[in-house]
Amino acid sequence: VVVLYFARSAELAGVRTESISVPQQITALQLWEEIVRRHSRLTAIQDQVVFAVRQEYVLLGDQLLVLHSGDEVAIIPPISGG
Amino acid sequence: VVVLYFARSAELAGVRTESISVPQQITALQLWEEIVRRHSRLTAIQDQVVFAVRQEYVLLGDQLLVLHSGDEVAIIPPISGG
Amino acid sequence: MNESKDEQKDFIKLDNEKLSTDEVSKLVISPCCGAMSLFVGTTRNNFDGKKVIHLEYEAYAPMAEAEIKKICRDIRQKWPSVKHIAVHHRLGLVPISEASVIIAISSPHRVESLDAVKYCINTLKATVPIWKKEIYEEEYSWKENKECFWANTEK
Amino acid sequence: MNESKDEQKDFIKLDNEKLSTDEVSKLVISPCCGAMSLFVGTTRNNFDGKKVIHLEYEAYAPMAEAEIKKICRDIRQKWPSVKHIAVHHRLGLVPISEASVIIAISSPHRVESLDAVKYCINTLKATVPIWKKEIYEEEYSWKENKECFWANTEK
Repeated sequence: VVVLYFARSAELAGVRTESISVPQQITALQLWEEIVRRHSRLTAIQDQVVFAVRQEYVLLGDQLLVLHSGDEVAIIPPISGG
Repeated sequence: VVVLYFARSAELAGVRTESISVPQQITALQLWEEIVRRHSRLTAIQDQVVFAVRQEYVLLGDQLLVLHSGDEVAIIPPISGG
Repeated sequence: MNESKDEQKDFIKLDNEKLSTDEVSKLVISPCCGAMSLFVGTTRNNFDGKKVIHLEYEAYAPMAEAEIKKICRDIRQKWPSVKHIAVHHRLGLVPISEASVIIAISSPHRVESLDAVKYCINTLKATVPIWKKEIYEEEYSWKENKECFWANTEK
Repeated sequence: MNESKDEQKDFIKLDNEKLSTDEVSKLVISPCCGAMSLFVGTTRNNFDGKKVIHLEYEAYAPMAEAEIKKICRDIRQKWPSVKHIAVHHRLGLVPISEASVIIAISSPHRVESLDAVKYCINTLKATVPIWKKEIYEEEYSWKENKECFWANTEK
Protein backbone atom coordinates (compact mmCIF):
# COMPACT_ATOMS: atom_id res chain seq x y z
CA VAL A 1 0.00 0.00 0.00
CA VAL A 2 0.98 3.63 -0.38
CA VAL A 3 1.24 5.44 2.94
CA LEU A 4 0.77 9.22 2.93
CA TYR A 5 1.97 11.37 5.81
CA PHE A 6 0.62 14.82 6.54
CA ALA A 7 1.42 17.73 8.83
CA ARG A 8 3.04 16.62 12.10
CA SER A 9 3.10 12.97 11.03
CA ALA A 10 5.15 13.91 7.95
CA GLU A 11 7.58 15.82 10.16
CA LEU A 12 7.92 12.90 12.57
CA ALA A 13 8.25 10.26 9.85
CA GLY A 14 10.59 12.45 7.81
CA VAL A 15 8.79 11.34 4.68
CA ARG A 16 5.59 12.35 2.91
CA THR A 17 4.84 9.20 1.01
CA GLU A 18 6.20 5.66 0.83
CA SER A 19 5.19 2.21 -0.32
CA ILE A 20 5.15 -0.57 2.22
CA SER A 21 4.18 -4.23 1.99
CA VAL A 22 1.64 -5.48 4.48
CA PRO A 23 -0.67 -8.50 4.64
CA GLN A 24 -3.77 -8.10 2.52
CA GLN A 25 -5.91 -8.47 5.64
CA ILE A 26 -4.72 -6.59 8.67
CA THR A 27 -6.39 -4.69 11.49
CA ALA A 28 -5.99 -0.94 11.59
CA LEU A 29 -4.06 -1.19 14.84
CA GLN A 30 -1.67 -3.78 13.38
CA LEU A 31 -1.07 -1.54 10.39
CA TRP A 32 -0.29 1.35 12.72
CA GLU A 33 2.18 -0.84 14.64
CA GLU A 34 3.85 -1.79 11.37
CA ILE A 35 4.17 1.88 10.45
CA VAL A 36 5.51 2.83 13.88
CA ARG A 37 8.13 0.06 13.52
CA ARG A 38 9.46 2.02 10.55
CA HIS A 39 9.11 5.47 12.12
CA SER A 40 9.32 5.18 15.88
CA ARG A 41 8.89 8.93 16.43
CA LEU A 42 5.26 8.51 15.36
CA THR A 43 4.46 7.07 18.81
CA ALA A 44 4.33 10.71 19.95
CA ILE A 45 0.96 11.12 18.19
CA GLN A 46 -0.29 7.56 18.72
CA ASP A 47 -3.42 8.54 20.64
CA GLN A 48 -4.42 11.43 18.41
CA VAL A 49 -4.26 10.07 14.94
CA VAL A 50 -6.65 8.29 12.59
CA PHE A 51 -6.21 6.68 9.18
CA ALA A 52 -7.89 7.49 5.95
CA VAL A 53 -8.08 4.27 3.93
CA ARG A 54 -9.00 4.94 0.33
CA GLN A 55 -10.04 8.42 1.53
CA GLU A 56 -12.42 7.18 4.25
CA TYR A 57 -11.67 7.72 7.93
CA VAL A 58 -10.76 4.62 9.95
CA LEU A 59 -9.95 4.60 13.67
CA LEU A 60 -6.85 2.76 14.92
CA GLY A 61 -8.73 -0.20 16.33
CA ASP A 62 -9.47 -3.83 15.66
CA GLN A 63 -11.33 -3.13 12.44
CA LEU A 64 -10.08 -5.47 9.71
CA LEU A 65 -8.79 -3.70 6.61
CA VAL A 66 -8.77 -5.43 3.24
CA LEU A 67 -6.01 -3.76 1.31
CA HIS A 68 -5.00 -4.02 -2.30
CA SER A 69 -1.77 -3.09 -3.95
CA GLY A 70 -1.72 0.65 -4.61
CA ASP A 71 -4.40 1.48 -2.04
CA GLU A 72 -3.80 4.77 -0.26
CA VAL A 73 -3.56 4.83 3.50
CA ALA A 74 -3.15 8.33 4.91
CA ILE A 75 -1.98 9.19 8.41
CA ILE A 76 -4.30 11.92 9.64
CA PRO A 77 -3.18 13.92 12.69
CA PRO A 78 -5.75 16.29 14.22
CA ILE A 79 -7.07 18.53 11.46
CA SER A 80 -7.09 22.31 11.59
CA GLY A 81 -8.59 23.60 8.37
CA GLY A 82 -10.90 26.59 8.09
CA VAL B 1 -45.31 69.83 13.69
CA VAL B 2 -43.81 68.51 10.47
CA VAL B 3 -45.53 65.35 9.24
CA LEU B 4 -43.50 63.01 7.01
CA TYR B 5 -45.22 60.41 4.84
CA PHE B 6 -43.46 57.32 3.52
CA ALA B 7 -44.18 54.50 1.09
CA ARG B 8 -47.90 53.65 0.88
CA SER B 9 -48.85 56.47 3.26
CA ALA B 10 -47.18 59.00 0.93
CA GLU B 11 -49.12 57.56 -2.01
CA LEU B 12 -52.42 57.73 -0.11
CA ALA B 13 -51.82 61.21 1.28
CA GLY B 14 -50.48 62.48 -2.04
CA VAL B 15 -47.82 64.38 -0.16
CA ARG B 16 -44.44 63.51 1.37
CA THR B 17 -44.15 66.25 3.95
CA GLU B 18 -46.36 68.99 5.36
CA SER B 19 -46.59 71.24 8.38
CA ILE B 20 -49.73 71.06 10.47
CA SER B 21 -50.80 72.81 13.64
CA VAL B 22 -51.93 70.64 16.51
CA PRO B 23 -52.30 71.14 20.26
CA GLN B 24 -49.00 70.89 22.11
CA GLN B 25 -50.39 67.98 24.11
CA ILE B 26 -52.33 65.42 22.16
CA THR B 27 -52.68 61.65 22.25
CA ALA B 28 -51.20 59.64 19.41
CA LEU B 29 -54.65 58.49 18.37
CA GLN B 30 -56.01 62.07 18.32
CA LEU B 31 -53.05 63.11 16.17
CA TRP B 32 -53.80 60.27 13.76
CA GLU B 33 -57.45 61.35 13.58
CA GLU B 34 -56.33 64.90 12.80
CA ILE B 35 -54.11 63.60 10.01
CA VAL B 36 -56.85 61.38 8.61
CA ARG B 37 -59.19 64.41 8.58
CA ARG B 38 -56.77 65.95 6.07
CA HIS B 39 -56.13 62.77 4.08
CA SER B 40 -59.13 60.49 4.35
CA ARG B 41 -57.55 57.80 2.15
CA LEU B 42 -55.16 57.04 5.00
CA THR B 43 -57.96 55.15 6.80
CA ALA B 44 -57.03 52.27 4.47
CA ILE B 45 -53.88 51.64 6.53
CA GLN B 46 -55.31 52.70 9.91
CA ASP B 47 -54.69 49.37 11.63
CA GLN B 48 -51.22 48.80 10.24
CA VAL B 49 -49.38 51.98 10.83
CA VAL B 50 -47.31 53.47 13.64
CA PHE B 51 -45.79 56.91 14.21
CA ALA B 52 -42.22 57.86 14.68
CA VAL B 53 -42.14 60.96 16.89
CA ARG B 54 -38.74 62.61 16.88
CA GLN B 55 -37.46 59.33 15.36
CA GLU B 56 -38.85 57.08 18.08
CA TYR B 57 -41.67 54.61 17.42
CA VAL B 58 -45.05 55.41 18.99
CA LEU B 59 -48.16 53.27 18.63
CA LEU B 60 -51.49 54.90 17.71
CA GLY B 61 -52.95 54.73 21.20
CA ASP B 62 -53.77 56.89 24.16
CA GLN B 63 -50.17 57.81 24.84
CA LEU B 64 -49.89 61.57 25.36
CA LEU B 65 -47.43 63.29 23.02
CA VAL B 66 -45.79 66.55 23.99
CA LEU B 67 -44.99 68.24 20.72
CA HIS B 68 -42.97 71.32 19.93
CA SER B 69 -42.93 73.42 16.86
CA GLY B 70 -40.76 71.80 14.20
CA ASP B 71 -40.91 68.32 15.77
CA GLU B 72 -40.97 65.55 13.18
CA VAL B 73 -43.82 63.06 13.20
CA ALA B 74 -43.42 60.33 10.60
CA ILE B 75 -46.16 58.01 9.36
CA ILE B 76 -44.64 54.54 9.27
CA PRO B 77 -46.48 51.87 7.28
CA PRO B 78 -45.20 48.29 7.62
CA ILE B 79 -41.50 48.27 6.89
CA SER B 80 -39.80 46.06 4.33
CA GLY B 81 -36.11 46.81 4.35
CA GLY B 82 -33.37 44.24 3.97
CA MET C 1 -1.60 42.73 20.84
CA ASN C 2 -2.13 46.44 20.41
CA GLU C 3 -4.29 45.79 17.38
CA SER C 4 -6.98 44.09 19.43
CA LYS C 5 -7.32 47.19 21.58
CA ASP C 6 -8.11 49.26 18.51
CA GLU C 7 -11.42 50.96 18.51
CA GLN C 8 -14.40 48.91 17.40
CA LYS C 9 -16.09 50.61 14.48
CA ASP C 10 -19.57 50.75 12.99
CA PHE C 11 -19.87 51.57 9.31
CA ILE C 12 -23.39 52.52 8.26
CA LYS C 13 -24.30 53.67 4.77
CA LEU C 14 -27.64 54.30 3.10
CA ASP C 15 -27.49 55.59 -0.45
CA ASN C 16 -28.27 54.89 -4.09
CA GLU C 17 -24.89 53.46 -5.03
CA LYS C 18 -24.38 49.88 -6.11
CA LEU C 19 -23.12 47.77 -3.20
CA SER C 20 -19.89 45.77 -3.24
CA THR C 21 -19.13 42.77 -1.03
CA ASP C 22 -15.41 43.38 -1.45
CA GLU C 23 -15.73 46.98 -0.28
CA VAL C 24 -17.84 46.04 2.73
CA SER C 25 -15.62 43.13 3.71
CA LYS C 26 -12.52 45.32 3.55
CA LEU C 27 -14.13 47.72 6.02
CA VAL C 28 -14.48 45.12 8.74
CA ILE C 29 -11.42 42.93 8.24
CA SER C 30 -8.97 43.16 11.12
CA PRO C 31 -5.63 41.45 11.78
CA CYS C 32 -6.81 40.44 15.26
CA CYS C 33 -9.91 38.71 13.88
CA GLY C 34 -10.05 35.20 12.51
CA ALA C 35 -13.61 35.42 11.26
CA MET C 36 -15.85 37.61 9.19
CA SER C 37 -19.43 36.79 8.30
CA LEU C 38 -21.51 38.50 5.67
CA PHE C 39 -25.13 38.56 4.66
CA VAL C 40 -26.12 39.87 1.26
CA GLY C 41 -29.77 40.49 0.46
CA THR C 42 -30.36 40.43 -3.28
CA THR C 43 -33.41 41.22 -5.41
CA ARG C 44 -35.31 38.16 -6.61
CA ASN C 45 -36.82 37.83 -10.05
CA ASN C 46 -40.13 36.46 -8.82
CA PHE C 47 -42.74 36.71 -6.12
CA ASP C 48 -45.79 34.45 -5.93
CA GLY C 49 -45.24 33.51 -9.56
CA LYS C 50 -45.15 37.15 -10.67
CA LYS C 51 -42.12 38.36 -12.57
CA VAL C 52 -40.35 41.16 -10.71
CA ILE C 53 -38.84 43.83 -13.00
CA HIS C 54 -36.95 45.68 -10.31
CA LEU C 55 -37.26 46.96 -6.76
CA GLU C 56 -37.36 50.42 -5.35
CA TYR C 57 -36.36 51.23 -1.79
CA GLU C 58 -37.07 54.35 0.21
CA ALA C 59 -36.04 55.15 3.77
CA TYR C 60 -36.69 57.56 6.57
CA ALA C 61 -32.96 57.98 6.38
CA PRO C 62 -31.94 59.71 9.63
CA MET C 63 -34.15 57.41 11.71
CA ALA C 64 -33.01 54.35 9.74
CA GLU C 65 -29.41 55.22 10.58
CA ALA C 66 -30.34 55.73 14.22
CA GLU C 67 -32.11 52.35 14.34
CA ILE C 68 -29.13 50.62 12.73
CA LYS C 69 -26.87 52.24 15.33
CA LYS C 70 -29.16 50.81 18.02
CA ILE C 71 -28.73 47.36 16.49
CA CYS C 72 -24.94 47.82 16.54
CA ARG C 73 -25.10 48.74 20.23
CA ASP C 74 -27.23 45.65 20.94
CA ILE C 75 -24.74 43.45 19.09
CA ARG C 76 -21.84 44.83 21.12
CA GLN C 77 -23.71 44.07 24.33
CA LYS C 78 -24.60 40.55 23.27
CA TRP C 79 -21.24 39.68 21.69
CA PRO C 80 -18.59 41.95 23.25
CA SER C 81 -15.79 40.38 21.21
CA VAL C 82 -17.31 41.61 17.93
CA LYS C 83 -14.84 43.95 16.26
CA HIS C 84 -16.24 45.90 13.31
CA ILE C 85 -19.79 46.06 11.96
CA ALA C 86 -20.74 47.32 8.51
CA VAL C 87 -24.33 47.75 7.32
CA HIS C 88 -24.83 49.14 3.82
CA HIS C 89 -28.37 49.45 2.49
CA ARG C 90 -29.03 50.59 -1.04
CA LEU C 91 -31.91 52.97 -1.75
CA GLY C 92 -33.76 53.87 -4.94
CA LEU C 93 -33.96 51.50 -7.86
CA VAL C 94 -32.24 48.11 -7.44
CA PRO C 95 -32.09 45.82 -10.51
CA ILE C 96 -32.62 42.05 -10.24
CA SER C 97 -29.70 40.09 -8.71
CA GLU C 98 -28.08 43.19 -7.28
CA ALA C 99 -27.62 43.62 -3.54
CA SER C 100 -30.09 45.70 -1.53
CA VAL C 101 -28.29 45.18 1.76
CA ILE C 102 -24.87 43.92 2.84
CA ILE C 103 -23.98 43.25 6.46
CA ALA C 104 -20.44 42.29 7.46
CA ILE C 105 -19.18 41.61 10.97
CA SER C 106 -15.72 40.57 12.15
CA SER C 107 -14.76 38.84 15.38
CA PRO C 108 -11.75 36.92 16.72
CA HIS C 109 -13.69 33.62 16.59
CA ARG C 110 -16.38 32.60 14.19
CA VAL C 111 -19.44 31.94 16.31
CA GLU C 112 -19.85 35.59 17.32
CA SER C 113 -19.70 36.96 13.78
CA LEU C 114 -22.07 34.27 12.47
CA ASP C 115 -24.65 34.80 15.19
CA ALA C 116 -24.32 38.58 15.14
CA VAL C 117 -24.94 38.75 11.38
CA LYS C 118 -28.10 36.69 11.76
CA TYR C 119 -29.29 38.88 14.61
CA CYS C 120 -28.46 42.01 12.63
CA ILE C 121 -30.48 41.13 9.52
CA ASN C 122 -33.41 39.78 11.58
CA THR C 123 -33.56 42.94 13.67
CA LEU C 124 -33.04 45.25 10.70
CA LYS C 125 -36.10 43.69 9.06
CA ALA C 126 -38.14 44.28 12.22
CA THR C 127 -37.13 47.80 13.19
CA VAL C 128 -35.41 49.89 10.52
CA PRO C 129 -37.76 52.26 8.64
CA ILE C 130 -37.02 51.27 5.05
CA TRP C 131 -39.65 50.32 2.48
CA LYS C 132 -39.47 48.10 -0.57
CA LYS C 133 -41.74 48.41 -3.58
CA GLU C 134 -41.70 45.44 -5.93
CA ILE C 135 -42.42 46.45 -9.49
CA TYR C 136 -43.99 43.71 -11.65
CA GLU C 137 -44.83 43.91 -15.33
CA GLU C 138 -48.21 45.59 -14.89
CA GLU C 139 -48.48 46.48 -11.22
CA TYR C 140 -46.46 47.03 -8.10
CA SER C 141 -46.68 46.15 -4.45
CA TRP C 142 -45.37 47.63 -1.22
CA LYS C 143 -43.82 44.75 0.67
CA GLU C 144 -44.18 44.09 4.40
CA ASN C 145 -41.59 42.21 6.42
CA LYS C 146 -43.14 39.44 8.46
CA GLU C 147 -40.86 40.63 11.28
CA CYS C 148 -42.68 44.01 11.36
CA PHE C 149 -45.03 43.72 14.32
CA TRP C 150 -47.54 46.32 13.14
CA ALA C 151 -48.02 44.73 9.72
CA ASN C 152 -51.28 42.87 9.16
CA THR C 153 -49.81 40.03 7.15
CA GLU C 154 -50.73 36.54 8.25
CA LYS C 155 -47.99 35.26 10.51
CA MET D 1 -39.78 30.79 -12.95
CA ASN D 2 -37.45 28.71 -15.09
CA GLU D 3 -34.49 30.13 -13.26
CA SER D 4 -35.40 28.42 -10.02
CA LYS D 5 -35.36 25.06 -11.78
CA ASP D 6 -31.77 25.63 -12.83
CA GLU D 7 -29.30 23.15 -11.58
CA GLN D 8 -27.94 23.67 -8.09
CA LYS D 9 -24.18 23.90 -8.21
CA ASP D 10 -21.29 23.21 -5.85
CA PHE D 11 -18.06 25.12 -6.41
CA ILE D 12 -15.10 23.65 -4.56
CA LYS D 13 -11.57 24.94 -4.91
CA LEU D 14 -8.39 24.20 -3.00
CA ASP D 15 -5.27 25.95 -4.19
CA ASN D 16 -2.56 28.47 -3.37
CA GLU D 17 -4.23 31.49 -4.94
CA LYS D 18 -5.38 34.48 -2.92
CA LEU D 19 -9.11 34.28 -2.23
CA SER D 20 -11.63 36.95 -3.22
CA THR D 21 -15.01 37.48 -1.59
CA ASP D 22 -16.28 39.16 -4.75
CA GLU D 23 -15.29 36.19 -6.89
CA VAL D 24 -16.87 33.67 -4.54
CA SER D 25 -20.06 35.68 -4.10
CA LYS D 26 -20.45 36.00 -7.87
CA LEU D 27 -20.33 32.22 -8.18
CA VAL D 28 -23.37 31.67 -5.99
CA ILE D 29 -25.54 34.67 -6.77
CA SER D 30 -28.76 33.73 -8.55
CA PRO D 31 -31.73 35.81 -9.76
CA CYS D 32 -34.14 33.45 -7.99
CA CYS D 33 -32.39 33.91 -4.64
CA GLY D 34 -32.96 36.75 -2.22
CA ALA D 35 -30.17 35.81 0.14
CA MET D 36 -26.53 34.94 0.16
CA SER D 37 -24.47 34.33 3.28
CA LEU D 38 -20.71 34.20 3.47
CA PHE D 39 -18.15 33.15 5.99
CA VAL D 40 -14.56 34.27 5.61
CA GLY D 41 -11.86 32.76 7.80
CA THR D 42 -8.87 35.07 8.05
CA THR D 43 -5.44 34.65 9.60
CA ARG D 44 -5.05 36.31 13.00
CA ASN D 45 -1.94 38.14 14.10
CA ASN D 46 -1.82 36.54 17.53
CA PHE D 47 -2.37 33.34 19.44
CA ASP D 48 -2.04 33.07 23.23
CA GLY D 49 -0.13 36.33 23.22
CA LYS D 50 2.35 35.08 20.62
CA LYS D 51 2.77 37.10 17.45
CA VAL D 52 1.85 35.08 14.38
CA ILE D 53 4.01 35.83 11.31
CA HIS D 54 1.96 33.83 8.84
CA LEU D 55 0.15 30.55 8.41
CA GLU D 56 0.80 27.59 6.22
CA TYR D 57 -1.92 25.18 5.15
CA GLU D 58 -1.56 21.73 3.68
CA ALA D 59 -4.28 19.33 2.61
CA TYR D 60 -4.89 15.75 1.61
CA ALA D 61 -6.40 17.39 -1.41
CA PRO D 62 -8.47 14.67 -3.13
CA MET D 63 -9.96 13.52 0.17
CA ALA D 64 -10.52 17.12 1.30
CA GLU D 65 -12.53 17.75 -1.86
CA ALA D 66 -14.48 14.54 -1.30
CA GLU D 67 -15.26 15.53 2.30
CA ILE D 68 -16.39 19.00 1.20
CA LYS D 69 -18.65 17.36 -1.38
CA LYS D 70 -20.15 15.27 1.42
CA ILE D 71 -20.86 18.47 3.36
CA CYS D 72 -22.56 19.94 0.29
CA ARG D 73 -24.74 16.83 0.01
CA ASP D 74 -25.65 17.10 3.71
CA ILE D 75 -26.57 20.76 3.28
CA ARG D 76 -28.86 19.97 0.34
CA GLN D 77 -30.61 17.34 2.44
CA LYS D 78 -31.04 19.62 5.43
CA TRP D 79 -31.97 22.75 3.45
CA PRO D 80 -33.37 21.64 0.07
CA SER D 81 -34.01 25.22 -1.03
CA VAL D 82 -30.29 26.06 -0.97
CA LYS D 83 -29.22 27.03 -4.47
CA HIS D 84 -25.45 27.29 -4.96
CA ILE D 85 -22.62 26.47 -2.56
CA ALA D 86 -19.03 27.65 -2.94
CA VAL D 87 -16.18 26.54 -0.69
CA HIS D 88 -12.74 27.91 -1.48
CA HIS D 89 -9.85 26.98 0.80
CA ARG D 90 -6.42 28.44 0.29
CA LEU D 91 -3.34 26.26 0.74
CA GLY D 92 0.32 27.06 1.27
CA LEU D 93 1.44 30.30 2.84
CA VAL D 94 -1.31 32.72 3.92
CA PRO D 95 -0.22 36.17 5.19
CA ILE D 96 -1.93 37.85 8.16
CA SER D 97 -5.42 39.27 7.46
CA GLU D 98 -5.82 37.31 4.26
CA ALA D 99 -8.56 34.74 3.86
CA SER D 100 -7.82 31.05 4.38
CA VAL D 101 -11.36 29.94 3.61
CA ILE D 102 -14.43 31.50 2.04
CA ILE D 103 -17.83 29.83 2.08
CA ALA D 104 -20.77 31.34 0.20
CA ILE D 105 -24.28 29.92 -0.03
CA SER D 106 -27.35 31.34 -1.77
CA SER D 107 -31.01 30.55 -1.10
CA PRO D 108 -34.37 32.13 -1.90
CA HIS D 109 -34.85 33.17 1.75
CA ARG D 110 -32.23 34.12 4.26
CA VAL D 111 -32.57 31.61 7.08
CA GLU D 112 -31.40 28.68 4.95
CA SER D 113 -28.26 30.38 3.69
CA LEU D 114 -27.37 31.68 7.17
CA ASP D 115 -27.83 28.32 8.86
CA ALA D 116 -26.18 26.38 6.04
CA VAL D 117 -23.05 28.57 6.13
CA LYS D 118 -22.72 28.00 9.87
CA TYR D 119 -23.17 24.25 9.43
CA CYS D 120 -20.68 24.23 6.56
CA ILE D 121 -17.82 25.90 8.44
CA ASN D 122 -18.49 23.90 11.63
CA THR D 123 -18.46 20.61 9.72
CA LEU D 124 -15.48 21.58 7.59
CA LYS D 125 -13.48 22.15 10.77
CA ALA D 126 -14.48 18.72 12.06
CA THR D 127 -14.06 16.53 8.99
CA VAL D 128 -11.99 17.99 6.15
CA PRO D 129 -8.34 16.84 6.14
CA ILE D 130 -6.55 20.18 6.04
CA TRP D 131 -3.81 21.25 8.44
CA LYS D 132 -2.72 24.66 9.63
CA LYS D 133 0.74 25.49 10.90
CA GLU D 134 1.06 28.78 12.75
CA ILE D 135 4.47 30.31 12.35
CA TYR D 136 5.54 32.57 15.24
CA GLU D 137 8.73 34.56 15.48
CA GLU D 138 10.89 31.75 16.84
CA GLU D 139 8.78 28.63 16.66
CA TYR D 140 5.75 27.12 15.02
CA SER D 141 2.78 25.03 16.00
CA TRP D 142 0.47 22.63 14.22
CA LYS D 143 -3.02 23.68 15.17
CA GLU D 144 -5.88 21.35 16.11
CA ASN D 145 -9.53 22.24 15.62
CA LYS D 146 -11.54 21.68 18.77
CA GLU D 147 -14.16 20.15 16.44
CA CYS D 148 -11.74 17.34 15.50
CA PHE D 149 -12.87 14.39 17.62
CA TRP D 150 -9.53 12.56 17.60
CA ALA D 151 -7.55 15.55 18.83
CA ASN D 152 -6.37 15.45 22.43
CA THR D 153 -6.95 19.11 23.17
CA GLU D 154 -8.90 19.91 26.30
CA LYS D 155 -12.51 20.41 25.29
